[in-house]
Amino acid sequence: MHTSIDTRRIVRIEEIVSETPTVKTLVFKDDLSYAARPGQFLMVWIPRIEEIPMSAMINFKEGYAAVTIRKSGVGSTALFERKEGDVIGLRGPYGNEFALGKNYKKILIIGGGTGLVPLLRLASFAIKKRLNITMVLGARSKKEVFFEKMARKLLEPVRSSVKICTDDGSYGLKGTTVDIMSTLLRNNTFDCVYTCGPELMMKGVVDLANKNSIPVQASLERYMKCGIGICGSCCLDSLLVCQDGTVFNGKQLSKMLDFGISYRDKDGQRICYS
Amino acid sequence: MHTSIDTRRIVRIEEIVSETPTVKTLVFKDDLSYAARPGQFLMVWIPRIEEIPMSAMINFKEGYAAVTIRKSGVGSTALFERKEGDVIGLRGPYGNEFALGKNYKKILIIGGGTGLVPLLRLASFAIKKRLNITMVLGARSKKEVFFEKMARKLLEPVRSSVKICTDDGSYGLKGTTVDIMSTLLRNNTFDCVYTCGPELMMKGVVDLANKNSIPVQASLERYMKCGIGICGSCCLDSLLVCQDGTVFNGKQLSKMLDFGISYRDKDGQRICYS
Amino acid sequence: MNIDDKNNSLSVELDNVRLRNPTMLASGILGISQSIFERLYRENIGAVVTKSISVSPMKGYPNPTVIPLGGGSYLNAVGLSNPGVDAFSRELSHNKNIPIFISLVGSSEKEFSRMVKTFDSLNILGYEINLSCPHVSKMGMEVGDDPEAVNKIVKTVRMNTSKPISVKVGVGSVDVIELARVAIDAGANIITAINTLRAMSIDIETMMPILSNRIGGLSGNAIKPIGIRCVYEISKKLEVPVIGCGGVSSWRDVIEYMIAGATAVQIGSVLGSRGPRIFNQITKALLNYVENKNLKNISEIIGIAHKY
Amino acid sequence: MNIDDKNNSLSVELDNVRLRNPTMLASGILGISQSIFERLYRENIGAVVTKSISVSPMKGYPNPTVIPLGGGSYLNAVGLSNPGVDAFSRELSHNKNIPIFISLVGSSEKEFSRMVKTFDSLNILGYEINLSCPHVSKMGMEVGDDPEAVNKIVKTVRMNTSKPISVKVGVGSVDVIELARVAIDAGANIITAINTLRAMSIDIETMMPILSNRIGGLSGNAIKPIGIRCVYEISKKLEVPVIGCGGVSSWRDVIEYMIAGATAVQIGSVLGSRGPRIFNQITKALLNYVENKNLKNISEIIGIAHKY
Ligand SMILES: Cc1cc2nc3c(=O)[nH]c(=O)nc-3n(C[C@H](O)[C@H](O)[C@H](O)COP(=O)(O)OP(=O)(O)OC[C@H]3O[C@@H](n4cnc5c(N)ncnc54)[C@H](O)[C@@H]3O)c2cc1C
Ligand SMILES: Cc1cc2nc3c(=O)[nH]c(=O)nc-3n(C[C@H](O)[C@H](O)[C@H](O)COP(=O)(O)OP(=O)(O)OC[C@H]3O[C@@H](n4cnc5c(N)ncnc54)[C@H](O)[C@@H]3O)c2cc1C
Ligand SMILES: Cc1cc2nc3c(=O)[nH]c(=O)nc-3n(C[C@H](O)[C@H](O)[C@H](O)COP(=O)(O)O)c2cc1C
Ligand SMILES: Cc1cc2nc3c(=O)[nH]c(=O)nc-3n(C[C@H](O)[C@H](O)[C@H](O)COP(=O)(O)O)c2cc1C
Ligand code: FES
Ligand code: FES
Repeated sequence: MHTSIDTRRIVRIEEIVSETPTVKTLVFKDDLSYAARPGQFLMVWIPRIEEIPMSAMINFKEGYAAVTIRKSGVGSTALFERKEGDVIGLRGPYGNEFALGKNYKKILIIGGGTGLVPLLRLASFAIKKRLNITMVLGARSKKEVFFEKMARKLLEPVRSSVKICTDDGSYGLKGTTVDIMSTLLRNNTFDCVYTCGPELMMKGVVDLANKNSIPVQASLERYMKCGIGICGSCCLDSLLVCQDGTVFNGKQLSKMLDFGISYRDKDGQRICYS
Repeated sequence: MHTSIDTRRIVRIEEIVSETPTVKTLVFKDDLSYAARPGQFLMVWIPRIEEIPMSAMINFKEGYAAVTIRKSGVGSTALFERKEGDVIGLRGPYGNEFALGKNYKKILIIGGGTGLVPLLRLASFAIKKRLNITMVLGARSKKEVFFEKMARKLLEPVRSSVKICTDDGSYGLKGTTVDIMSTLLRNNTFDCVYTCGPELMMKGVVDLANKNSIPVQASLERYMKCGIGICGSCCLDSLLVCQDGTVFNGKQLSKMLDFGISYRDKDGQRICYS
Repeated sequence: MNIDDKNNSLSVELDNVRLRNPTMLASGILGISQSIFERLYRENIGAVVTKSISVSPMKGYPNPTVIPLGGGSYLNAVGLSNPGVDAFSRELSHNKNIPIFISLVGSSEKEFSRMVKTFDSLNILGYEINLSCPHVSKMGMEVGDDPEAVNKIVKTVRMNTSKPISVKVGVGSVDVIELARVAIDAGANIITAINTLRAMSIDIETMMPILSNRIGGLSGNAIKPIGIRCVYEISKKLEVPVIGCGGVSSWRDVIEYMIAGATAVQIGSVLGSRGPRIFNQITKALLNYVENKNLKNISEIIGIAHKY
Repeated sequence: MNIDDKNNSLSVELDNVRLRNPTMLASGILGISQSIFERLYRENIGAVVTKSISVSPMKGYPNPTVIPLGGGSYLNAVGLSNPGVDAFSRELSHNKNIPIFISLVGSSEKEFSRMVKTFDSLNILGYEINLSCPHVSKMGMEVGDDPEAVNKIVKTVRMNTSKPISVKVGVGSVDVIELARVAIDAGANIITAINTLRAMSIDIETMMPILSNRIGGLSGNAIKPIGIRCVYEISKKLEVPVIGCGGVSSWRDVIEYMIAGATAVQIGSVLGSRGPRIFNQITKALLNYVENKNLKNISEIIGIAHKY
């Protein structure tokens, strides 16, 4: 029987990977999540505690997928504390996806933290098209770097380069992802830049790409209740991150008054990024 | 878009044929009715007046079908009085169908009155299989004979014979359909007998077929509200005419305590055929 | 009968009657024929509830009386057509082993006492009082919306029988829990929830209401979440076995109702698409369920959701 | 804007306000952002109703708060989360031409008068009072179920504004017509019917209620026949414009509500599957409809079903 993406699937966590002291990846079997497109997210139910949006993380086993959580508030902490064998609920994947232009040859993928989750899925699609991929993984410091091995293994089959950078230079290149990007732009032409990570980082990447007239796509986050375009909590200017996004292009982003500036809290009040 | 049989279709009556002073055929366009199987019926809505079960009558135009009504009580009279251009509602076709055995070569179709409706559709299917068809049309008297031309035209392409009989001998052979059938059985072997018409007539046909060990199928009528197996008003022993029928075979019929004996009134009370 | 439930792992107890499994026929569905009841019993049904019976025969409303709305939902205004107490007690007079609840409907205490006096000597399990049919005046919901009348009627039935009495409540204009409480206080042993909800469908071509009665009751898939809510609330607040009803179309729905607090579950509209064999299919699936979950008896899950 | 309705053939009149067409956004759907309202207006919506606003900001319930049930039906217990009167009046402060009704929710007359005093100087069409949210205590339906409170609250709002007031009623434990009557007598000009119905969904694997609040409100396809019935009954019995709401997912549903007696029609849950452009699609289809049926204005069909 064909399962609708709206059907709640209860899945068992089969494997847990500790990425950093505050980041874990939970692996489970779910055909729909396995087939998620890059940029799509799942609504993850932690029974009787919360339901939170999570990008669909890749896993190398057929039929499997994962979520990678940074421990933060109530919901993410509860998810972080699940043990192997525990169950969670899933609906989705929802949302649009990163678009790989037909004649793209060389792309730049740039992100940080759990923002790498949709980017790794993007990379896994780009590899099938045998694109030349440069991937920049940013973090504040060495102990916050994760997914490096995963990225290197994933990109091995194609012409690619994986660069790590930290704000404090404790690992890899020293500098922010935006710094690294501007260095890269000096000697390379990219058909498109793809980004996901902290909003202010993405703002920097998008502005730089727009300034250089390079196509850019960013996957954004907003507080989400329904995940399907009903409740309005994820609104970003006149768009809905859950239904019109999560991926927006440079043109859309440059017109937004909210992007990099403000988001809505749980009660719908507008809050400014500090 | 695929229309479900449960969807109410509003159709315009495009042509009306007067069959006898109390019987009319109303022709309309409806793909689902056109594709009805022999023995299936429609629930015909006469807006704000009634909804009654009617066998799906054939029409020679592609995409078209019809109902043939005998004016009787409230619902059938209202339908009888519709004019060309008036609309009626349809749902269905519902129910099972007459089965044509794979290796049947020669069949007997025997009925009377509006019972001929499903039998003509059956004939139209049997013709496609190029069976040898004997059809007996019974009526009380000459002025109640109808569908003769239709039957002859329909059966022309195959080896067939159409016989008319009247109880009073005012037209065709003299005698009941059962009388004619027993004459026919003397010189013919039929692979199956199909019947529809007044219940006591069918009872005679079925008993005679069973006695001669000839497979027999009859399409029965009972008072129907829902037409889809919910309300129970059409119950016949432990069977539902709308869902398990309208067509029953000789074995089922011979075990029934109600067949030819009693039916249920609108309030569910058991009434005996006089 | 092809269900082999040696351990009685599906049997449930409703007041002082034991059903071999929790599936029941909802009132008004195929509910007037002993032969049909016997067929359903061969399909492994737990118990049947008859069509609601009144003192005098009722023809009900003209057709259309039942409308399939699509998506497994239905609208009906049959108008409580039924053969009346005398014809119906003849119908059931030869019943031996079919577990039958007779559904009763009426306007006055007198009518109910007349019916129970006639029926009580039959081989039946008990009664269900229909206080929730939403489309017939002076009966069903119009009685259910009047707590004083409910009290009197249930007391009358109680005085005339020692068999279990279920009162069937619905979403009318008296809170369902209040109504259930009044019924229990007056002597009812079981609550059945819910009946259909007042609803309507208009054909946009002719611009006419489709049901001859214009307004009818909504049943099937559409109402399941409302039924689940009512069962949950009633079973949580009152100490009484509850029979769930509304929108059950699979064994999963039966389980959901039981987790919500139902001891047994009635099945109605889905017979339109699946036929009587659905009882056999569901019962088999329930047997699988108790085996897979290692339950001794299915009753272990009744009301588990109350814990959370 | 790509609807060319030169003859204003779709315009409808609600009390003394004219909408360019009968489609409205239902309260609680995408209802907190002026930018979204402007987008909906570009999609040819007739008017928007905001999320229900309370005096203080409300976070609402934790997730899960919205559950897609399949078949176009949804269950929600958002818990009336909203930014509160002050933040929200800032949100709307630059509104010029978007036809907005502000939905109000609260527990006391004082709260309502405070809100109307703040909002009344904004560029808005009017108010909708939510007396029917079925899952927040001391608000919504718990007020609606108390006719005395309804009377007082509507009178208070009336005293503080000359703009039209709609009262949104639902299927609670006071008869919907009674509730509407009380509201009209207290000074309301319009009735909106209906809100969601109290309902619940339990996950059978974990055996847990899914909504954090356990009980929520059912919306979408499932409730349309109930909404149609309420609109039909209210518009037939009371002389008042009615706004239909519940389960609208196509132009056909809009027409069915109007034939039942609705002057305008709110659209909610279907945005989950079809997005904001549904307003444009429906409006275009309605324009086709009036042309094909040779209507001068769509209002000609309002309440036609009452004739039959
Ligand atoms: C499309 C999408 C994909 C996501 N993918 C991932 C992922 O792969 N891994 C991951 O760890 N997280 C991801 N998130 C973020 C994750 O959903 C949040 O961490 C989570 O909602 C926070 O929930 P909580 O219950 O832990 O925090 P809460 O207790 O609810 O809140 C913690 C704090 O975070 C604030 N907050 C909540 N949401 C946002 C927001 N959108 N923007 C700014 N502040 C916010 C709250 O106001 C509060 O102050 C994603 C979010 C979205 C929208
Ligand atoms: C499957 C099926 C197919 C049918 N096909 C046709 C058809 O092609 N053409 C046609 O003219 N008619 C057909 N009928 C019969 C038709 O539906 C009835 O004529 C109609 O229901 C009578 O309706 P009415 O409103 O005119 O009569 P009513 O005013 O409802 O009643 C007239 C009288 O007929 C009695 N009656 C009603 N139904 C039955 C019944 N099933 N058996 C015995 N008595 C009954 C009533 O009790 C009443 O006394 C069919 C019936 C069924 C069940
Ligand atoms: C055609 C029809 C007739 C009904 N008649 C009755 C009745 O006589 N008495 C009663 O208590 N409920 C009656 N009901 C309500 C059902 O018993 C049941 O409560 C309702 O249909 C919800 O269950 P379902 O969704 O499984 O159908 C009837 C329902 C239908 C569809
Ligand atoms: C997520 C959600 C939130 C809602 N919030 C409100 C609200 O704040 N105020 C209100 O009056 N109705 C609210 N409603 C009810 C809707 O306005 C509407 O009455 C109901 O959903 C039925 O319409 P629909 O079937 O088109 O969704 C909400 C509905 C949903 C689904
Ligand atoms: S999360 Fe509800 S609209 Fe996007
Ligand atoms: S007509 Fe209703 S069950 Fe057959």
